[in-house]
Amino acid sequence: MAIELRGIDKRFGAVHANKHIDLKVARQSIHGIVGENGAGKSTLMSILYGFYEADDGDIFVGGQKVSIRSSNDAIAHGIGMVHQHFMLVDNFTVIENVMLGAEGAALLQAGREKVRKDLKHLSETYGLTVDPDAIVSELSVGLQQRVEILKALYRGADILILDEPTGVLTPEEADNLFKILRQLRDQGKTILLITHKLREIMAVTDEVSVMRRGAMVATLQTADTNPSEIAEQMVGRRVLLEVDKGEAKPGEAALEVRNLTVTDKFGVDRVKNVSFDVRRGEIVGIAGVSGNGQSELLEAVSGIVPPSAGSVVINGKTLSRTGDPAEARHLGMGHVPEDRLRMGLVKSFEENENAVLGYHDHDDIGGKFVLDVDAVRDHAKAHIEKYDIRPPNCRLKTANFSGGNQQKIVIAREMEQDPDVLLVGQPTRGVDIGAIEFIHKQLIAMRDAGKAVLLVSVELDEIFGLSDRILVMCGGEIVGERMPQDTDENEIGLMMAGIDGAANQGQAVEAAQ
Amino acid sequence: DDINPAIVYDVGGRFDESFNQSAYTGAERFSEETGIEYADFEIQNDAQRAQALRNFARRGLNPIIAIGFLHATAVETVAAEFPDTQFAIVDSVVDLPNVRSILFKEHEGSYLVGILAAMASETGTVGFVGGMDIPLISAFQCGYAQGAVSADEDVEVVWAMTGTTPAAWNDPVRGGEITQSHISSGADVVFHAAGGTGIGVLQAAADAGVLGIGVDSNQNGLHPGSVLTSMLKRVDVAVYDYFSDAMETGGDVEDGIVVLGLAEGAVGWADDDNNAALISDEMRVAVDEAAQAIASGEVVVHDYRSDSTCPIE
Amino acid sequence: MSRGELPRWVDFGLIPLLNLAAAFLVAGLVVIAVGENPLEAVELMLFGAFGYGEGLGFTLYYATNFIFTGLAVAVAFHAGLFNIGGEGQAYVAGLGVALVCLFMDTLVPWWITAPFAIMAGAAFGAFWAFVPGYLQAKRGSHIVITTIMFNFIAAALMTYMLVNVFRQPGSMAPESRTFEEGGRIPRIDWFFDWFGMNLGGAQTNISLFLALIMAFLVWVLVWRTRLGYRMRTLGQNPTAAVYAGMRPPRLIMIAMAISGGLAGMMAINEIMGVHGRLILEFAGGAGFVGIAVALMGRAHPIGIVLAALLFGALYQGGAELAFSMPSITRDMIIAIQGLVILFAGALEGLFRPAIVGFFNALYDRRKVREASAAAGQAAE
Amino acid sequence: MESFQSFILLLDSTVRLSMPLLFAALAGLYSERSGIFDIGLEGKMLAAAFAAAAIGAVTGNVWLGLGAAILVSVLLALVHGFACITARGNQIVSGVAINFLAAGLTALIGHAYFQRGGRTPGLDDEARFTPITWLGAESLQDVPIIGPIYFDLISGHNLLVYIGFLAVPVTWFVVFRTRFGLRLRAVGENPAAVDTAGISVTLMRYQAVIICGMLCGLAGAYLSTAQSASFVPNMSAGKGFIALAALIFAKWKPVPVLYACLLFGFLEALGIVLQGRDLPLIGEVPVQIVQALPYILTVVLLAGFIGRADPPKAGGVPYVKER
Ligand SMILES: Nc1ncnc2c1ncn2[C@@H]1O[C@H](COP(=O)(O)OP(=O)(O)OP(=O)(O)O)[C@@H](O)[C@H]1O
Ligand SMILES: Nc1ncnc2c1ncn2[C@@H]1O[C@H](COP(=O)(O)OP(=O)(O)OP(=O)(O)O)[C@@H](O)[C@H]1O
Ligand SMILES: [Mg+2]
Ligand SMILES: [Mg+2]
Repeated sequence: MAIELRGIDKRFGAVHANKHIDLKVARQSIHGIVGENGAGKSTLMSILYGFYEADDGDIFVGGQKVSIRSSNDAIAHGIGMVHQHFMLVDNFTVIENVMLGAEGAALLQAGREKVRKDLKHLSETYGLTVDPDAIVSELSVGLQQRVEILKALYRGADILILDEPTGVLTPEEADNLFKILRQLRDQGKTILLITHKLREIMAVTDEVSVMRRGAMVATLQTADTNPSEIAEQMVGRRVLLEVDKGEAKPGEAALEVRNLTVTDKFGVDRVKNVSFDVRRGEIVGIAGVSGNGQSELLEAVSGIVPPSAGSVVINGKTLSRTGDPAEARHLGMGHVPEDRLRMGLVKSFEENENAVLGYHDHDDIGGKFVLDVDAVRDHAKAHIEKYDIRPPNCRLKTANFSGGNQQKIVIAREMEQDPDVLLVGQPTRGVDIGAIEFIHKQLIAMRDAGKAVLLVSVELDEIFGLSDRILVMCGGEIVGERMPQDTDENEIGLMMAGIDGAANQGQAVEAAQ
Repeated sequence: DDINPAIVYDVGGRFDESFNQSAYTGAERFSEETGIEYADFEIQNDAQRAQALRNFARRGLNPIIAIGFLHATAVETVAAEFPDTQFAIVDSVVDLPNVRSILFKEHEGSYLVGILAAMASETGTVGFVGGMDIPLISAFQCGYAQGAVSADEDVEVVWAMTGTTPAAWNDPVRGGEITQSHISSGADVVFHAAGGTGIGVLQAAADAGVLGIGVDSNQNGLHPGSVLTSMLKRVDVAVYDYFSDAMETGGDVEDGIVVLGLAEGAVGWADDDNNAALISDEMRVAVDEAAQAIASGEVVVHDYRSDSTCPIE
Repeated sequence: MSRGELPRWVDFGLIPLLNLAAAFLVAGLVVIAVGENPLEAVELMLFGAFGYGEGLGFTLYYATNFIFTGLAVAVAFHAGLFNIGGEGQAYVAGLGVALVCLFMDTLVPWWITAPFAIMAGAAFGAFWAFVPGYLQAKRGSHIVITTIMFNFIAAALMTYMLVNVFRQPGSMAPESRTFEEGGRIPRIDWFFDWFGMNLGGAQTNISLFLALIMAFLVWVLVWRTRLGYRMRTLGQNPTAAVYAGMRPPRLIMIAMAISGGLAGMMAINEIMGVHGRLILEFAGGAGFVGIAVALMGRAHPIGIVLAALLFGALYQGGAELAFSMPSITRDMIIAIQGLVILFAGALEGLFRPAIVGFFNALYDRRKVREASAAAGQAAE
Repeated sequence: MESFQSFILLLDSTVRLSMPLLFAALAGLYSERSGIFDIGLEGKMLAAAFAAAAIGAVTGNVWLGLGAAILVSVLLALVHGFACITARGNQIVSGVAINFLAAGLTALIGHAYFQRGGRTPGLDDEARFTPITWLGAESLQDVPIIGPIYFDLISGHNLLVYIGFLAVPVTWFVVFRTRFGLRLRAVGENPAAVDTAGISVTLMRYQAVIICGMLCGLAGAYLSTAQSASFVPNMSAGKGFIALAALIFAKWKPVPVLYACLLFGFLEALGIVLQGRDLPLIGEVPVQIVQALPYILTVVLLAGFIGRADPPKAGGVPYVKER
């Protein structure tokens, strides 16, 4: 056994995040851990890494009982961790980040050279290549994650924990990561992999443990199980993974985007002269490797960032170029943002206060100045009821809801305003299967109710499952348009990667005219 | 029958080695000689000025003397509230039947130290550092300049005020810097009328090996040999006399404006063994003559406060 | 109440009291160090602050200032802004109040002057806070530092005005002329008479009620208006604020202006109520005390009023102390303030963990009891 | 020549006046780089000034005075540290508290002990840092140009001044070239990263505030035992805040801090020279404007030319793992 946990128990104030957890991880294996949002995966791993201290329970490394009171101890026992939320110093170079805490000497010079050498070595052995002198904040998330892995390896970890590493990766990047993980395992390292994506579990793990509501419910040999069994264990009931939906009956265009260009503060065009339509009663999916302008596109269309050129027309009315989400909403656009915690919610608010975020100036919840809290709470209660948000308490702090339920709060809010145009970004990122199923159903329902839905997702199966039309974005441009029935994941994948995308340039525009 | 007098100091506090301390000395002397206890208080903010006076008055303390012109408004209010209590204020005029307003002819004392400064100076340049920029301090400066010129008509007087708020009474560092700039422009005697700021003035003068002149109390002892003399403003006399009057008259002192000058021996220059070596006989003669002339009225020192101008630029 | 959460009475009652106790414990040690009897001191203080009409009057007079400055800090807090410029804002507001009074006092009765003076004071204070708000919103400069800078700039400005503009010919004190009746708001002797107390010389005036009204309005603003909702959103998550179509720059400026306006109203108490003229440094540190008041009061108006009362008592009781205990100078009061701010403000979380632990223990015990009870029933 | 001489003297006075700012600003640099904001520089400076003057007056020994200053200042820094790091209190508030505490206690104790209304007795030379005249300064004094520069500007300052100037390159090296510096900068930007790297955030921050305390100690000692010869209540008179301004003005970088402090020192010196002076053409400059200039300038520059001065990202927020 590389790792054995016995009776690990952890509470965060009100939340009982880990309930008497037992776990065995064999040496030289890739061990997956799955579970719904808030099941306690990150917490368990953070305890193993000494980031949190368990209230109770024992940790054994290589059969020896060890006490891990700080990350330092964990590192000393050869444990390394790539956190769900990266632990990097943004304004440091890659080298500085890697050497932090393992500088070697009191002066930095010597350490720098060593790191440079080792990084070169590591990149050769595992193909983990990054520019050692790049400033981390200027690297893509994929590369930042690489830096995290390098940090662990540089410290000579032979037990590597990765907490939802693929959440931020494109399929290609993910596959590449798995290659690396297999290599690492074959070279004798033990890997703990947390993820929500059963596809990945099946793809790389040797064993998989399932957590539910803070408890460890099962540990299975990946070889002799299947996704639905795991899913069942996770949510405690059977779920259907593929979306079933009827024919789309597109009407006239409700959202018209014309020659939209978005320039970031460094003067770089993140979205280049993009044009397309979304018609009533259809779901248009935008596929693309994250960081290819989808986020910027969404933000521009929803009025959060002013475009540098082009226009957005909602229900025939043109959005003023100054960028005002309030205006967009008033023209009938709803927006489920990509990053609910950063943008879509105020975690410290009561649930009901979040239920009106963005619609706080509507006439039905108060007068010109006053806000009618009772009206607000009634709205919230209605949402909770209809969308089965748990726990069903609109006075609870939003932070105390798990990821999936937080996402439901946002979705409920945006859908219940009955918008004509709905922008949806990564609706199921970090959301558990039960919630995914529910959210997909709702999106289809919107479509069938004659709404125009624009879906941005890095999950190809999601794109294929939901979209009636697929636009592929690469390098800030729409490199092509496909109907889901006459294409497949490979072609889209290639287009996303920009390979032979050129051929299809401008199709979208034509389609629009 | 005994009186129970009270004294309210200004922000500088009872031990400012200057103005308030001089008042403190007077009060101490009084209680030593008569054995009569007195109450006192150092105010901490403007709201307390009236509060303190009122507090004393209510406790039946009488007479009550307020040190410093900043008390004027408070005395005005409280004296009106307690017509049977005797009040006095130093350095300002409050026109009420039960208030004695005590003013000093600082310009006369300053005139004398001006003479000494001019005579002691070898560079022919003397300096003045004022505290807060108010007519009172301009009177010091103007009297000093007149005295200096009277002793040496082509003496140059360089001067500066520390500031325009009460903070200017309490900024030795600034005082030191000003003094250094005076010295660098040739002054080898520097007179301060700047309360706590003056500590820095005298220090800087001593450090630079030139002469300083103290004010209010006798400050010769702060840097023996480096303080030419001190312009004495005998607030102690004023306080002592006021309390004594009150005792003799059984708390029924005569009020109105009292102006104390050389003639009353309420201003003058400090002459002790700390500065004995610095004062030549010739200087002593000159300054004594001037003192008599002023006391007898044959020489009149212009008071800046009378018309806000000074005969000397 | 679930595990790990504290009942409100603990959160808003017990903990602040514990902090306070700690502060006074240390203060007591200091008192002993200077050779006085702390218990006696406390007694004198309490008596001085509450024991008789005038004392209570002064306590309320100081409290009035602290309510205004405390509310000012709190409003900015809720919008995620740290306004430590209350001092300067109040100081500059004095200018506005004084100007109105100087113009109107001879012409009209006070109750006509007052509304204008209040508006002028609020406006000047608002402006003095708006500028840092603007600089933060549009120019990205650091609000804490700008407000600090503005305190000093205000001091210079006011000195200049008092010395070169308002000072009376002949008068040596840099202060404006004293207002006539039309420029002074009435004391509240009648109010004290109700309780059979005598206000004595304390200048407690109707601005106290203004302060209480403002406290209520602030509550409404923060928790019952759209603007308040916006400010809180901005304060808790600026990105979400943008997403929600709010305009942070504008909200920042509005919040700061309101904050400054509240601080500014303190000038009504000092200028129209107490001094009847514009004087140097009348704000006297109240702007800074407001920070502690807002913190102790958990940025909630009720808490703020209570905290303000405490600090008012500290000021007044402290002054009394200085009268009757010679070796305890005015500086003792400043030191005690420091201690209170430290324990009640910065060390506010000192005892929390222990208390939370205690309540968790209680909670678990109850759970167990319930469980066994349930089991017992099951058995029958 | 005349004007040149007076200009040199202005610069000379600038050096003297910027020293306390420099020490305090560097102190703030360590603290704030570690993520602990410190508006209590003022108070620490004041307390240190008192300690130096009081102990100096009692023992007549400048070094004991300096030691006491550093000790007291570090103690206050530890109070701040405890409040902000261990108790996770509000850093601004803690700073305000420290300022009140120092202002009150110094005067209180000073009064109780020396009976001079909070003042300490004047110090004689053994208890002060006195000017050091450099080799051949006198002889060169009368050489035009270089003479005054060497004699007035370079030579003839007290030891602390030279230490102050030395502290700048040292700080630069420590912050950007050493392991400690790397961790210091990291802990101010992203403490979680430091924590997961196996370094104690708490320890790092305590080290930082202690260094901050030491430097404030020097600043205070300079005020009361080098720049003047006794302690006066509230003698720091807002210098701690100007230092803070200088620090932000310099974007938390050592060398720019030096320039900022010299600039503000220069303005103060200028203010003193211009006090009540009539300038050709302009006439009398209201001194308040000159006095307010450092603050106005900071505001203007912060707002306009140097745009956003980004503080360390984790600055001002206590490091909390468990919500
Ligand atoms: N630092 C913390 N303080 C308080 N509560 C926490 C903390 N971290 C996690 N929690 C709570 O503990 C529970 C488990 O959280 P955890 O992050 O371990 O779940 P998870 O399985 O990682 O969920 P996800 O898949 O969304 O990452 C959740 O209810 C969460 O709100
Ligand atoms: N483009 C628009 N079309 C229609 N109504 C609008 C538009 N923009 C704002 N409104 C409405 O006009 C009123 C004032 O809007 P405004 O945006 O000025 O408020 P605000 O103070 O900016 O609120 P917020 O801070 O949330 O933006 C609100 O009821 C708002 O919903
Ligand atoms: Mg997680
Ligand atoms: Mg708006």
